[in-house]
Amino acid sequence: MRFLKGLLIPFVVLAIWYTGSKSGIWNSFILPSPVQTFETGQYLITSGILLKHVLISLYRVFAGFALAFLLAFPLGIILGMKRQLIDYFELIIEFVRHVPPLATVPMLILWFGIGEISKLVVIVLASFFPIFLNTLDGVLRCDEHLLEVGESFGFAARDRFKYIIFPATFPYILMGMRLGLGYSWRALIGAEIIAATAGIGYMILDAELLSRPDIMIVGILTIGILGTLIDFVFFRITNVFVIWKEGEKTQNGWG
Amino acid sequence: MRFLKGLLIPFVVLAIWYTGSKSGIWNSFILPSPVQTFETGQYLITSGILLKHVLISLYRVFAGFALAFLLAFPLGIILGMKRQLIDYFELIIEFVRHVPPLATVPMLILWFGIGEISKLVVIVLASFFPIFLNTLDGVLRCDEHLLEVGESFGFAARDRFKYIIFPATFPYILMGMRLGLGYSWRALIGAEIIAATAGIGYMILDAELLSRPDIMIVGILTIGILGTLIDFVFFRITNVFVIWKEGEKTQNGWG
Amino acid sequence: QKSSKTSDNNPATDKSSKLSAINITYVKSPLNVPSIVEKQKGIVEKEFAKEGLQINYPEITSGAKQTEALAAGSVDICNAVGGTSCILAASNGVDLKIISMYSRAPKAFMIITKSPNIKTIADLKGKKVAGPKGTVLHQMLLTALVKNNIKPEDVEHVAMEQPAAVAALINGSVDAVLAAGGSAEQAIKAGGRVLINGEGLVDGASVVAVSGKFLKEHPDFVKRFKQVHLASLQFIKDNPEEAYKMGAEQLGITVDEVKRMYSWYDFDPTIKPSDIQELKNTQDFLINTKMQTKTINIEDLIAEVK
Amino acid sequence: MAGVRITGLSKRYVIGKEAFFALEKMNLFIEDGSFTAIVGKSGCGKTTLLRLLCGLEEKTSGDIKFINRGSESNGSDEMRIGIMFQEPRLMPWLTIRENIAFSLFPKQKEIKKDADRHLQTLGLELFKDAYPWQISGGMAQRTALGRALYYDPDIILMDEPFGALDYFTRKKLQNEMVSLFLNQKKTFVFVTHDIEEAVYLSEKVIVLEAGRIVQELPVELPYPRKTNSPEFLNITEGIYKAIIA
Amino acid sequence: MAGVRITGLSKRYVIGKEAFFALEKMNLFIEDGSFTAIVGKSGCGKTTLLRLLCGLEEKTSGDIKFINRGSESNGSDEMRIGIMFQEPRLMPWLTIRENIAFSLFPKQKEIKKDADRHLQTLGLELFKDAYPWQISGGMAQRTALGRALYYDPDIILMDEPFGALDYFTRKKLQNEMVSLFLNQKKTFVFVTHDIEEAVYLSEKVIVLEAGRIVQELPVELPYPRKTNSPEFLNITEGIYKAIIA
Ligand SMILES: Nc1ncnc2c1ncn2[C@@H]1O[C@H](COP(=O)(O)OP(=O)(O)OP(=O)(O)O)[C@@H](O)[C@H]1O
Ligand SMILES: Nc1ncnc2c1ncn2[C@@H]1O[C@H](COP(=O)(O)OP(=O)(O)OP(=O)(O)O)[C@@H](O)[C@H]1O
Ligand SMILES: [Mg+2]
Ligand SMILES: [Mg+2]
Repeated sequence: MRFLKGLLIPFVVLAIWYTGSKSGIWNSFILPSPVQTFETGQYLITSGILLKHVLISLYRVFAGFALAFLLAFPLGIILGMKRQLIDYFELIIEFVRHVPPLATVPMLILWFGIGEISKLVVIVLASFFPIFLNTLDGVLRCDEHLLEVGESFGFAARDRFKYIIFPATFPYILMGMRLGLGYSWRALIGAEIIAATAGIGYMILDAELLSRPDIMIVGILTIGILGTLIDFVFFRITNVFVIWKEGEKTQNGWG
Repeated sequence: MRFLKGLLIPFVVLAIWYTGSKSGIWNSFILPSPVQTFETGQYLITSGILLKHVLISLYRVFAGFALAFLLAFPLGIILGMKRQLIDYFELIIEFVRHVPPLATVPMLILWFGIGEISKLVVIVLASFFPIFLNTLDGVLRCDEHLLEVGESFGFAARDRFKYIIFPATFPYILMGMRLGLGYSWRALIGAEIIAATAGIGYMILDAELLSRPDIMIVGILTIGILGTLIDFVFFRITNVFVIWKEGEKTQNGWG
Repeated sequence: QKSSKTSDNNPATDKSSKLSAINITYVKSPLNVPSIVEKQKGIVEKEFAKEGLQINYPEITSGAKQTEALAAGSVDICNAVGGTSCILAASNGVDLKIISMYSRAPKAFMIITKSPNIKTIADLKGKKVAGPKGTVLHQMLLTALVKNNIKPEDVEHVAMEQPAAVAALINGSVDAVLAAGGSAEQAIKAGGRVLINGEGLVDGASVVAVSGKFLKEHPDFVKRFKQVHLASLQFIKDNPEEAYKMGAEQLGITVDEVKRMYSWYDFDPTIKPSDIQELKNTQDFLINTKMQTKTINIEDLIAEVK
Repeated sequence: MAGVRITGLSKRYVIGKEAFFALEKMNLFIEDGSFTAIVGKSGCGKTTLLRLLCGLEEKTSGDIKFINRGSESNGSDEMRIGIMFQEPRLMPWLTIRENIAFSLFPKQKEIKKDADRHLQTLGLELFKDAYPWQISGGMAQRTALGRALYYDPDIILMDEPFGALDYFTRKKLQNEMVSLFLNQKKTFVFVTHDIEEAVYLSEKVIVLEAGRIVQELPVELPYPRKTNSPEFLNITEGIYKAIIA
Repeated sequence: MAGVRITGLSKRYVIGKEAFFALEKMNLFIEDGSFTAIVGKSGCGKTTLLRLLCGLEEKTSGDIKFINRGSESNGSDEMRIGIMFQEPRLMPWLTIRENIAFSLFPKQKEIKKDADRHLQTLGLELFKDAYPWQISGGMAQRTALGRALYYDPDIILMDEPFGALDYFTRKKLQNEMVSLFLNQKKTFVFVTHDIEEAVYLSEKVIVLEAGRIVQELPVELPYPRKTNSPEFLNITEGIYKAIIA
């Protein structure tokens, strides 16, 4: 039922798309009809082409995201727990946070070559900051009252982290991770601009080059649907952790 | 003092850059020496070229960000307060959240032309989600105990928002806004790919095309420094609002 | 005055009087001096000032994006777009007409290597070559390989944009790059060596294209635009130093460099039979490499407004 | 001024897999302008009852009817019900004075003098500009009390309002409460642990046990009451016995 | 087991632009294995003193020395100080049972039987798997008490541990406290509002007023004490007078 409600808007969009294409309101070259897109999609799926691209991109998204998480999460925790360190990192992190990763592609190639590393770096650059900033924010905003409980029991830093900060900050970390994973998907195009020969981002770029908007749209739909699905799975898993939060609050997808 | 600490890492980076360039460790065609970059920067500044680009990009960043905020903030609040609506929007928002804005450029051109609107849409697409999701998250996580106080006093929805949800959610909104503004800067390249004739993103793209890495680096530095500065100003202003939060918590930049 | 007359008589060109703004793509690199001169001197503006026509120069460099914008109606004239992009777009249903040639410059397109072991095309066997896919450069590579009896599969073509490709060459990630104009200069300055250029392989043609609809509705405008373009070429001929200087400024290189490279370019707008043949070759290349699926009639693509 | 008629009220909660009734088939009539005290062991359902009364909790079954100027209604549209929670629940971003005036923020442009009067009565005038994290537990509780009073409700529900207060402050505020009751004739529902306090303040003491009313004891002594009078001690004794039984 | 020697202890707070002393030049000796009660009006500095004792607050001046097996030290390295806060401060993500065992999470792989014993004593066994938002105010306070006890500290600081409890539960837990004290001879520092409770439990009652000790009253009655004995009432009376003065 919840799912059906969610399909309402996509359905309306599809209907508009269909009628618009049928009546030729918009240019069929740039926005091909749903029928044509569907046929192309069918072809790409049955021929296994889409799967090949998807698998490679999935790998990149997850590897890049995992890397970003491995960097951002500890850094967020450490800076949150040792606040005097923040001063040292603040400027440089703020700087990098604002720089468009696309602008750094030539430098990435110079330093990391044209292999997987450069591509992963682009994804890391995209997903690092939501994870890092939300984690740090969560730690900084962790309820002082609960932290004092740990302090009064003489908890060492790592125990304060493990038993108080982590569970208390978990919802923030989660939000950061969800945002970060979303940005990993979004960074696919930027990443696969770098000498890729496969991947959904490459497929879209290549389709643009070859003036195949139908393939582009299949690519966009694939990323959107796949990303949403994975986020849902991710959320279902994490939902389990958050049962303690006042019941109703975890009912909805963005909880 | 705090500021000096922050300069430590940038200074080390600069030193590495300088010695590396001097000893020719890396290729000066892709990473020109700091001296050359500095000279180029000087030229771009004194000739007024940089300023022209900066002003246009500033306008785009702020207009795009403002637009994103005007969409994301109310939507986050409304969905947070009327949770039954979430079901309708969840799927479509999740979908869009994962789609790389770069992939949609042809469609943006189809619908919005090659003028400012398309460029702003790219920026909106980039900064909408952190604002929206953090706001929504804040509202959903708003302390039930405090909300009950408003309920017990018969507050109407708008008063509950104005007097409880907004102040309580403010730190979240802030985090979303800061992330969102950061992504606005990052989206400049993507935005100014669309038939721009000025702007820092254009300057970088153009420099890449003309093989002028020194200009590219000046552009990157400009975005990074400007973005950081504006974030600081933004933060200083907002800091004023958050005095109530247990003292030390607002001391540091990412608080 | 002539144009206003036709528009009075011909209902098809009725809208030409209503034209208020024209969008002409502005592509300055690799060395499009005519475009630079046209824009800098405001030659087109002057011609259409009487009608109060506003001329915009959106900078869309990528061929694919130019044809997209043309299809979307955001751009009226693609001034300097690669033949490949036009053929691909047209074969996928974009209503597009080539109204004249923009340039031919076989010498401007090069394969550059840093490796001392690569001395001839034959040495590319088993190597990595980076460069933009589906372009003249790509066509040049494949033509050269075929000419040297190397199977295209034996060379790994890494698809990337030119600046990125040059970075990859410098970094040693690839053995050779396909480059033109500034990127080629960059590669050479960074220690690269020209293995071959496009001479005898490809013409490296870029063309001027408009949408079929636009052509039908404003044939007059198109005609006059072509004349203006000829005037710009004449201007360059008459004032070469001034033109080179403008080019150098806009491209961020020295006047000498402009001068040297300018000699590689043939900006004659006339569509010659050889140009048509070249476009056909290009289509063959696209079909052979499976980038294009539907063959089109090249002659239909050409609409010379005399 | 308003009364409440509670009939067959039940509230069921689920913890883990087990369900139980926090309130079970409760019948109670709270008279217009009366002072009712509710006592009972920790966990017997006192807070649950108050929450149901002011509509913060959905009832499982039964009926709550409000009687306002003679007519009964389900909602509380025409009258104000104010609750003072068991925890202070202050807004951390507001000063003490602002917290006290909070309930009428939507209706008043400026904080009325009332706020200062309450600050005075509650002994908080020196701390009126402090933020919640700067005051002591008892002060926070007094602030919460001030907030409930400032709202000036027809029915005022209080959940252990003096639990965190020392003997003297408590005594003083008890007397304030009595004079407020005598002067304004509001309807008071007052949860407390202190049986002496219940008898000192209320006209009727309700003894709850495991979600049921086990005793309703009217206290027919004139105000101000003397805690060491034999009648007083008698009633107190009776309640102790009722709870133990 | 450990004692504390406090000399010239002051704590200064700033609210807005005004500074004041929450504690001022306090001298106090808390004997090893003694039971000290602290009473005083709301806001007099009781909580501040406890927070200073367990190192959660920086002192402005003065000295706190811990005496452990005869030797004095500044830190509390070798001994455990446990505090029960004025608010429950339970971890919302843990069940009641887990909250009780929380203090030793870093040291124990499994929750010991002790936790169940405390659940039993505190009357929480039925709610051991509930989460904090599912229990009543008094239950939360008992959980916090259980947590402090499970930690098994040498010095146990309690900030109004029974404030939210009804008379009977309170009585029961007071007696538990006495038997704990008699059996284990820990050092107890116990803040309360209830003067009777202070006299019932402690060996010494400290009366605080505005950050200063105004009275130190030894209670030399044998345990268990009778609250209606003349000596008991006598001492209680004395304290009331000390506070009023
Ligand atoms: N963080 C702080 N900043 C400023 N003032 C504070 C702070 N903490 C406590 N105070 C002040 O110190 C004084 C003593 O507070 P404390 O909490 O010790 O009182 P208390 O004796 O425990 O009172 P109660 O019985 O109400 O809990 C109060 O006036 C309080 O406002
Ligand atoms: N949200 C909830 N979910 C499940 N059980 C609840 C919930 N709220 C209260 N309860 C249970 O309902 C019962 C009554 O709780 P209530 O808060 O009314 O007690 P109380 O009489 O106010 O106790 P106290 O004097 O300790 O505050 C308790 O057993 C409690 O565990
Ligand atoms: Mg209660
Ligand atoms: Mg206190």
